[in-house]
Amino acid sequence: MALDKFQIAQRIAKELKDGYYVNLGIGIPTLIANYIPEGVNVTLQSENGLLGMGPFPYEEEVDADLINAGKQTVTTLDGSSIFDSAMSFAMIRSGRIDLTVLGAMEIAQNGDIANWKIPGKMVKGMGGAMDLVASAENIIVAMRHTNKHGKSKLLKECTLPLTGTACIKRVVTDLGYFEIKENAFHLLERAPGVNIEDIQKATEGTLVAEGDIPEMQI
Amino acid sequence: MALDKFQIAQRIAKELKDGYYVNLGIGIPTLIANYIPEGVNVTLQSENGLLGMGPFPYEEEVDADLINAGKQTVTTLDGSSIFDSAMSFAMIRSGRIDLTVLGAMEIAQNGDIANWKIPGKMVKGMGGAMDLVASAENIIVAMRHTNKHGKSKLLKECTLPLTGTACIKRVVTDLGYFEIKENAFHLLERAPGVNIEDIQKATEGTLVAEGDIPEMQI
Amino acid sequence: MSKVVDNANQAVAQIKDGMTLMLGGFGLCGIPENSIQALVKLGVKNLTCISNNAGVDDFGIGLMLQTKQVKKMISSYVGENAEFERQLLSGELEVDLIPQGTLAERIRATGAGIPAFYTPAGFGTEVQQGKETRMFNGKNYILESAFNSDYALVKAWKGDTDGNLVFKGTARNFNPMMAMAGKITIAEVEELLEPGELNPNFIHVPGIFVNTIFKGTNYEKRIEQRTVTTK
Amino acid sequence: MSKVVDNANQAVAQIKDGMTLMLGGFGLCGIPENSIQALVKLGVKNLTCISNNAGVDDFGIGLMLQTKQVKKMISSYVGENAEFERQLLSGELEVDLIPQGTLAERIRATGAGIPAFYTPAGFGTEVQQGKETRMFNGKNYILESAFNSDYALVKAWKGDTDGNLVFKGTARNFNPMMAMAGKITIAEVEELLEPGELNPNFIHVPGIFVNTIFKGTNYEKRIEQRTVTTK
Repeated sequence: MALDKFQIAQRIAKELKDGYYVNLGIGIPTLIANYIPEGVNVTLQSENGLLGMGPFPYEEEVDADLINAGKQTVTTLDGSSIFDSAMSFAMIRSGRIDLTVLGAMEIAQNGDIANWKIPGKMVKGMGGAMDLVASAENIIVAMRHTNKHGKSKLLKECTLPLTGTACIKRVVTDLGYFEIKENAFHLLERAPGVNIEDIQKATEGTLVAEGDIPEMQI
Repeated sequence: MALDKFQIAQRIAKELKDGYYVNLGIGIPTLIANYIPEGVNVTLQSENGLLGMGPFPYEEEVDADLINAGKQTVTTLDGSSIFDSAMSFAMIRSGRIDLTVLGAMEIAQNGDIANWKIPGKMVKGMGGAMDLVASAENIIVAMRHTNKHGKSKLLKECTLPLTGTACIKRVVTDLGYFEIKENAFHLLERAPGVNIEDIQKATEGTLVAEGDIPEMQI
Repeated sequence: MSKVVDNANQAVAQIKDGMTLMLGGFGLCGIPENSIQALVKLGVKNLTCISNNAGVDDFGIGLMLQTKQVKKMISSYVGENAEFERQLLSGELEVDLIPQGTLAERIRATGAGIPAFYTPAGFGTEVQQGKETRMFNGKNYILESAFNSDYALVKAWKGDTDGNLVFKGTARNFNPMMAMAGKITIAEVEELLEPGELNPNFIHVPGIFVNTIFKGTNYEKRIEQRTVTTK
Repeated sequence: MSKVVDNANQAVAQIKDGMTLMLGGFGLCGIPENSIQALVKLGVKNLTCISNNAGVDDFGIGLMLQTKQVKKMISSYVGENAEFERQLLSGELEVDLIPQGTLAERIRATGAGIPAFYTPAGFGTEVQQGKETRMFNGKNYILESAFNSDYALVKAWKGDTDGNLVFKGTARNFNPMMAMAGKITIAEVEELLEPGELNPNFIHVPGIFVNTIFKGTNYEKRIEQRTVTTK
């Protein structure tokens, strides 16, 4: 059975390692914060200028001067630091973020990503996405395998305007966990009960599924 | 009579205007702080990271963590701010310093300055001088008119390695106050009792002395 | 030579039609509420506004969009504003979308006297179009340049009469770099103090960058996404 | 995943011959005294040291010059050191002199992921030699690049076990940018605190930049020019 968004977040959460500094994008990536493995301490960065982002505040703690990059009210934690936007992207560009997780509209088998603009629709802007994908060494894309019209989002080439080129190395969708290398999507794990044929059918790009592909453990 | 170094400082101090942010170099420029005109508030910047530099501390106030660019112990004042070296030169390069005063070994009539290196001698480094002269709009050079061998320091062309090019517009020496424009030293004021012939003799570069040249008021 | 004025109307009085303004804030957090209201009252037109976002329909820069004072927005994300969308689609409004980190660094460069720098963001995308690129250590970068801005309008938490500024929480965001970047910088603060009341070790923006300062009033501090934890 | 080690010897133990180190401080103010002593003890050789100054004969980086551990200094001013002069004139030591603002900005660029930028300092001088130049808005600039540094050794006033740092007075100087710029950053602090003891609004270096932190001991804080006002 295909994963729901919570399960996608759960699977990605298992990639978190103790001591990681992590930037989680809006949408499914945000959910990952709820599944941080026990004994693993991670520090969340919010690119509007907060390192060590805490949970949403209790009603009486709400502070309009303390929000995350999704404009949600948040809290600080012991050890948090606050800084300006130039400093925030300094740490992003200089590779200090150990793991970046973001959503996407399309991923190409060479690692290209498109997630900011659909021609003909109102363009809201790229926010910090272009800086993140151009700078991070370790990016996981969290997304549905197909769009709402049933078309594959894992493509030979992106059709939408790009956010970044050859930068994505891992993708977790509702159908599986993929590594991008040698111009192909290499299937590492299947969603529980999903078989390779189903995944092949939903993947427009080149799929490589060598040997026994284990089922995901969530 | 030629000015002494205190009088050079005194004359330059008269160029200070209320509200100015000022960077004073080591040597004669430092003395200017002692002659700030009454009713004129200026803020001194020290390029190691202090805006609003106060006087030397009393013995019991001495703090090794609070020095100026000359490595002298100093104090802060009400309204002082402390910052890192990148911020310090950000304010210098972006033209926030209203007046920069520094010493020189040679000045050329096109505004070139040499003040950091003598070939064959131990080179100590340029410190912040190259940043200052390349960035400041309003620079006054404070120096002796001739060197210890009696040779003019106001030249057609500098002979020493340059600190900056075409950046100096005003020079105050022990003999007079000069504006540099149209590839010449224009005499604005004579030191008290010094006549134009004396200044002409001591100036290798092109000297322009038009009309009545007043004596300096100190 | 006091930097202090009584209110926002005095502070913005010299801003003219056609000028380029930087406005601090991320979303509605840390925006110069008083200065924006004064700009609406002043009625200056054809402004180019550099700000990470464009406000919402009835708050922040959205107020200046309603009155059609903005000719061009330079932002990284402009999603929360129906009037913005209408003007954009009708061609009344120009928009220049810039990656957020590039926007921050270009503003910082402006205030630091750095005319241009290389950054990786946007390489191989349409952001790169018309720009020089170059490889350093095997990685591709785009040459990006400083802005020319006439005024910067920033909002701080505390400030002193010498112009020193301190920010609170993530209301800091773009404000410090913008304060450095304005040819003229106007700062509005919640608390206006005397020199010496702020610790010199913990000043976010040294007063040298601030030309005009005033105590703002009636801060609304609207929240876009009020998310809470229930006990 | 603790960043805390017991002392300077543990902190610098992985530094190898031939590495490039950044060392904070301006003159003898804000230098990483403990780390320098540990480097002398460790005896690593052929180091390239990026530091605004080179210490004095018997303190600061001067100690590493005495033991001939330094192959090359990258500094803006090196005037206070006779052993330095001897090694330089004898050809034992290489020196790269860089304008102070350019040095600060190149270090900042390193920590900000900016590979190169334009600055006006040194145009038309020998600093320009071998470098690209370019005119922006009628003014000439030089293209300067980021550094490659292996370790940054910085000294802060207070720090917490998450690596957040706070500086005091002008002992800040080059330390914050160097902390950002090291591939590995080692911070020594006078007071080592628990997370939460520093106000998040007033942290000079966020902990993400600091890999290793320890409480330094026996700070001498030597003064180069003790200037006082007599009552």
